[in-house]
Amino acid sequence: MKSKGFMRIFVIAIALFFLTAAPLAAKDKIVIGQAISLSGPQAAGVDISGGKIYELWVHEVNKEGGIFVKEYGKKLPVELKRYDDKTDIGTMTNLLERLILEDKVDFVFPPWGTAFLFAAAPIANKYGYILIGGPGGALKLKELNVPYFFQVLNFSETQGPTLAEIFKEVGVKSVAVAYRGDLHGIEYGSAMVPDFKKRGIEVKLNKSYPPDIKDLSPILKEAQSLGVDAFAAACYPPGGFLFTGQSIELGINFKAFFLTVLPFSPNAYRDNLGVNVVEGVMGGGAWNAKSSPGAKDLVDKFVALFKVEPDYWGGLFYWSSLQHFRKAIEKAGSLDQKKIRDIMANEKFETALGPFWYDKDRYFVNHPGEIGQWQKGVFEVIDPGAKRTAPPLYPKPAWPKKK
Amino acid sequence: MPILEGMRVTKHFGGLAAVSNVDFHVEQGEVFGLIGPNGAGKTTLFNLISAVLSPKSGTIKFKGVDITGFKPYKICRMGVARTFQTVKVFPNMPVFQNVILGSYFGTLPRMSSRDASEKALEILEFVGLSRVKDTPAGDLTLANQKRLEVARAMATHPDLLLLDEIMAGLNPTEVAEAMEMVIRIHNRGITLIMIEHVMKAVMRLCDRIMVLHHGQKIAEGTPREIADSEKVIKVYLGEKSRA
Amino acid sequence: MIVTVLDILIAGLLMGGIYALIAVGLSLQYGVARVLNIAHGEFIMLGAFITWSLYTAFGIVPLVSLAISSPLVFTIGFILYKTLFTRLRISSPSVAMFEGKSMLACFGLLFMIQNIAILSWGAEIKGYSYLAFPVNILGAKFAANRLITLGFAVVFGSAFYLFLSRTRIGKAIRAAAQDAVAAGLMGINISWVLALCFGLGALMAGIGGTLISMSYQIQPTMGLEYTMIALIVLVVGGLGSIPGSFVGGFLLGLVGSIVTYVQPGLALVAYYVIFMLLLLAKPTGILGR
Amino acid sequence: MHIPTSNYKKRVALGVLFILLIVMVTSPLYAPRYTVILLTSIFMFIVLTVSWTVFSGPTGYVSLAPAAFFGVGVYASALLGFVFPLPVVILLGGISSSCLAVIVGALTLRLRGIYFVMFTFGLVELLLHFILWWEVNITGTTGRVVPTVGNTTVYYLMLGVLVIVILTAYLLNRSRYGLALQSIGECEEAAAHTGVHVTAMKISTFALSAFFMGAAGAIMATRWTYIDPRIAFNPVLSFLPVLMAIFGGTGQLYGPVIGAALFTYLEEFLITRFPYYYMLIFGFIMVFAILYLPEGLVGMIQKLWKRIGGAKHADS
Repeated sequence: MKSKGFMRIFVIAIALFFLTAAPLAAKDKIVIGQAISLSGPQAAGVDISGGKIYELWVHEVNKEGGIFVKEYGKKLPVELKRYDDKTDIGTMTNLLERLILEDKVDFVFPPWGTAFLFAAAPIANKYGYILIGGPGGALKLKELNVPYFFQVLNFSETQGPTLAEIFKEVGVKSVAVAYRGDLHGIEYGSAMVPDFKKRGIEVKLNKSYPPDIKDLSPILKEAQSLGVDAFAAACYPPGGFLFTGQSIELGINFKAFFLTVLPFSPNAYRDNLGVNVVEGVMGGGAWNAKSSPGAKDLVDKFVALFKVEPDYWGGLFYWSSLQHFRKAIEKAGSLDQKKIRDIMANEKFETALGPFWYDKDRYFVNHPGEIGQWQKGVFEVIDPGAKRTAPPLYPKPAWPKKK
Repeated sequence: MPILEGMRVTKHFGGLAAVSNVDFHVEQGEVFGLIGPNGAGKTTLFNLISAVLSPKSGTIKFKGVDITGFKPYKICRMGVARTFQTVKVFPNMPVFQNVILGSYFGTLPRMSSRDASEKALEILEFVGLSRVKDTPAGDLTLANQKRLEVARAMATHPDLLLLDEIMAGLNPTEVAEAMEMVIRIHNRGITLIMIEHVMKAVMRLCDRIMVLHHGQKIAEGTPREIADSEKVIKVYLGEKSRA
Repeated sequence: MIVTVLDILIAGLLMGGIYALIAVGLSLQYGVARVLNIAHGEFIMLGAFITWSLYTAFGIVPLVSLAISSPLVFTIGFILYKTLFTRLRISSPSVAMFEGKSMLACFGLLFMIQNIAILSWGAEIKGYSYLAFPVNILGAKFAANRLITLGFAVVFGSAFYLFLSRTRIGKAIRAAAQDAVAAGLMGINISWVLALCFGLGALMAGIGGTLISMSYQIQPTMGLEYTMIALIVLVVGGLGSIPGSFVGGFLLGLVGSIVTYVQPGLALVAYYVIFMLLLLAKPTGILGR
Repeated sequence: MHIPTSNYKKRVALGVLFILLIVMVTSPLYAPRYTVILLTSIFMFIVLTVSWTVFSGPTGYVSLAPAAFFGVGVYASALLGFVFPLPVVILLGGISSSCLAVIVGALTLRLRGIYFVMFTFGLVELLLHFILWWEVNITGTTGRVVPTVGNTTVYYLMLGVLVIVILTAYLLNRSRYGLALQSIGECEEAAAHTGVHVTAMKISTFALSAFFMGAAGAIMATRWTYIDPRIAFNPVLSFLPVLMAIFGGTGQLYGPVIGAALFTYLEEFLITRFPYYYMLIFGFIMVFAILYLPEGLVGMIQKLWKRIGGAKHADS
């Protein structure tokens, strides 16, 4: 091992030589790099959840002239430098390191999706770059204790019990669970089932399906024949559309209909299928314009720039995490990642969703909501307790007959 | 003990009996002719010997060993080499490499590449292809490609060489050269079985001849006996007897 | 019990209809024009997106919009063959060489078409609901739009088969399929016929895309899955045999439906197991030559 | 290959190769750190392309199986990574890929042409979906965490595999086995009758090429921390080596090397300059290359070389 140690010192010596030799370039802007899926299967997911929030934040920050950094005594505008990782994890890891090492960006934004977050977290951490998690997340991420990684989005750990609680409250007696054959599906599937059982709700069906299957009617028909009150599926958009579309086509109605990833998207789900069609559908989330004044402000800004409403699951989470991140930079007064990281890990700041802080595992916990339900075109938060913006609608109205 | 023996060799393609119950034997050092009209089963018999096809019934013995069912490469390594009716060379490989392949994988145990290339050059000299040794085999004339096939077969250092119509499609001078080469091969002590339609060559070169017709052996004997045999003439020339 | 059997049977046929249609298209492109079109799925995607635009922007009902989308996709296929593949065909010494090269060229096309689709329609998932109501058949319920899809797949499939076996152009195409060179000698303008076949193959893909867009959501990356299924059906039915692809499509649909009922996880595994067993046992497929 | 090139040409080639090797071995010491990562990717694709050409070049069997063998290597890393030291894992990854290749080879190598191509591509999809089903329903997970290693270690491991695969390809090409492989490609029946054990030769070479693909997979997995069947068995990895080999030209050994290196760099160059148009440009270049570079880059270079060199270089 000694020779490797020597080589590393030798390399740092060389690097320092080059760094000090070059005059400290006058800093005129903050460059944030992001390797994200602009093509390939995940591109649709990027578009539905989270992708635009980063663009909006940069747009709004630059409207105010940039972020004030005491070290440079002025506001620095922000530039977002994006690369397409083609939904390929190998390309993503290369491009992320290229942004850090070659393009020498100041900060990095996260790639899309759980598996990609898994790969990106240790790499960013290795180079001492803060990585605020975007869409995606799983219990397994906790096993990687990487100090520079902050998990923002909520997932099965908190949404499972809340959904079970809602089902118990409205009197659901039996449920059918279907889950996609991947990490997301398994974690949600295995989280929801024990939560239902703890509350005396009978799980009559618990089946996995392959991610790119073309026909899910067998599962729906089996659930219908079992006469369950509720149907809960841990799915991604393709599976979500199939479950919804096929239950409409087959006239299969459950008293409660829950999909993890899809209902939260106003343009992909509500606008594609129609407000009265999605009435009563529950989904992972959740927030809406009523959650807080800051939330309303986010919706208005988002609609102004993109002419569509933001995603009502992670939108407010990521937006607030970036506000928190900005306040940490302003407090640190410099672009030094170590200093900013320490502030982020320990400080609480006022953000769009209200007070925002990370727990000791650097997990964001003050979620604006866990489960949402479409009621008259609004994605109401129906969690029991203070966060609720409207009582759960149960039983769900039948799918409207539409010629 | 004959170098090659066939007992009741039979092969059917669908209903047609391509080769049925043929017994034959070839002595060491002999030039054995195999003649008969088209479709008589000559090439099928060759394919049975070299294991391109496996016989329906009957056995084939080489040097007393029953080789029915062996894989072609194994039979080659035991000392049986052949050429093909439709010539099969390695077109994009230079002539030299076509031949050296034989010496690498033939009967002789592990040959060093130096010995192998020496042997290949010697054989190329023997068949008269030395000056085109670097030309891709595909660019050769038909006659030269047939010689190349013989050279490749010789390079495997065989004891028995099956020649399948090496004179077909050649002009008179090329036929003469081919006959002269066969004699020189024979003088090296290699047993030969020749399928040939060029009667002049068969009559002059062969020690014994077997005649096949509709898959059956109808005659066997010295060239003189075969030339005079009523049955053979009838098969070849129909009713009218040859002058 | 009967209902479940009926369920599986009809669900299988519904899927099979789409599979048959896209497989017939590919079988035409490969069987006749000797182009193993890896970008076949991209033509399906084009058909789907054109139908989506016509329906959401101008309210033209999918089956009517076929009259616009099909000729469009056909022309793209025809021109592509005339320019790119004809040149490739001329410059390749052997058919095997041409098959290899055209397959790789199709891979390039796949990238290009997908990128153009993302640029013009964006990457997000799109969809529309049309005839999305249940129809009751002997006690089992099925979606109307899927039944229409099956109906259209059968109509187009058989109409196309009649076209091939009855009309003069159809005979010319089949002759070209047997032996392009010989057909050429018989006075058939080969490069025109082959381009026609490639265009017709693309047309079938476009129709397949329209029918798929009626029951599923669409996105620019949807193509490759359907190309894989078409390839499987091609082998199951027998390479280059149009009726083979038609039968193979329904067969695969049925198998998929049965396996999905028993163990949904294994549906796609089953496809590939059949595909590979058939390749080993009978490469020429059920009705292959 | 057997025609003794003039000694002068050989010495120059060896010299250049040696210098190149020295540069590669020392580059992590001075080159910018991202270049080391980019070189690792380039090395990976060279390993995949050269090992693909070792089998498919001479025999003419177009195999779309690289993604399957690569994926087996990735899973070897994921399953054994915490149990054995990395070099052992890489060896085991290679060996398990070779075993798969022997089974697949024995089953399919009598298939020819398009059927073999389809079978090998079907193999990738079958493994992907089967392992997905197995992980979800039997082991209850789909993703697996892989022990990560420093970039420099990954670089040197991949460089090691690269040197070995090029050496193997070079020696095989010059050996009697290389000649036998080419003869199988030219006319299998004639080769069999010249004493070449055709089946054994095909299967063993197919297994040899699979070994390096498995090894490459085991190494690259350590860069990704987390893998699942869809990441491990990426069908694109089956197409790229074929494209790179054709792009470079399968005639000479350095054809696939140049093809893979240029192709990877081109993709990197395009993807960072045109995030939204890269696929369009990339696809166009591919189609252009197939149309106008029939023998690939190397073929073109040789033609140019002959034209520049004039009569001097043309064979007598």
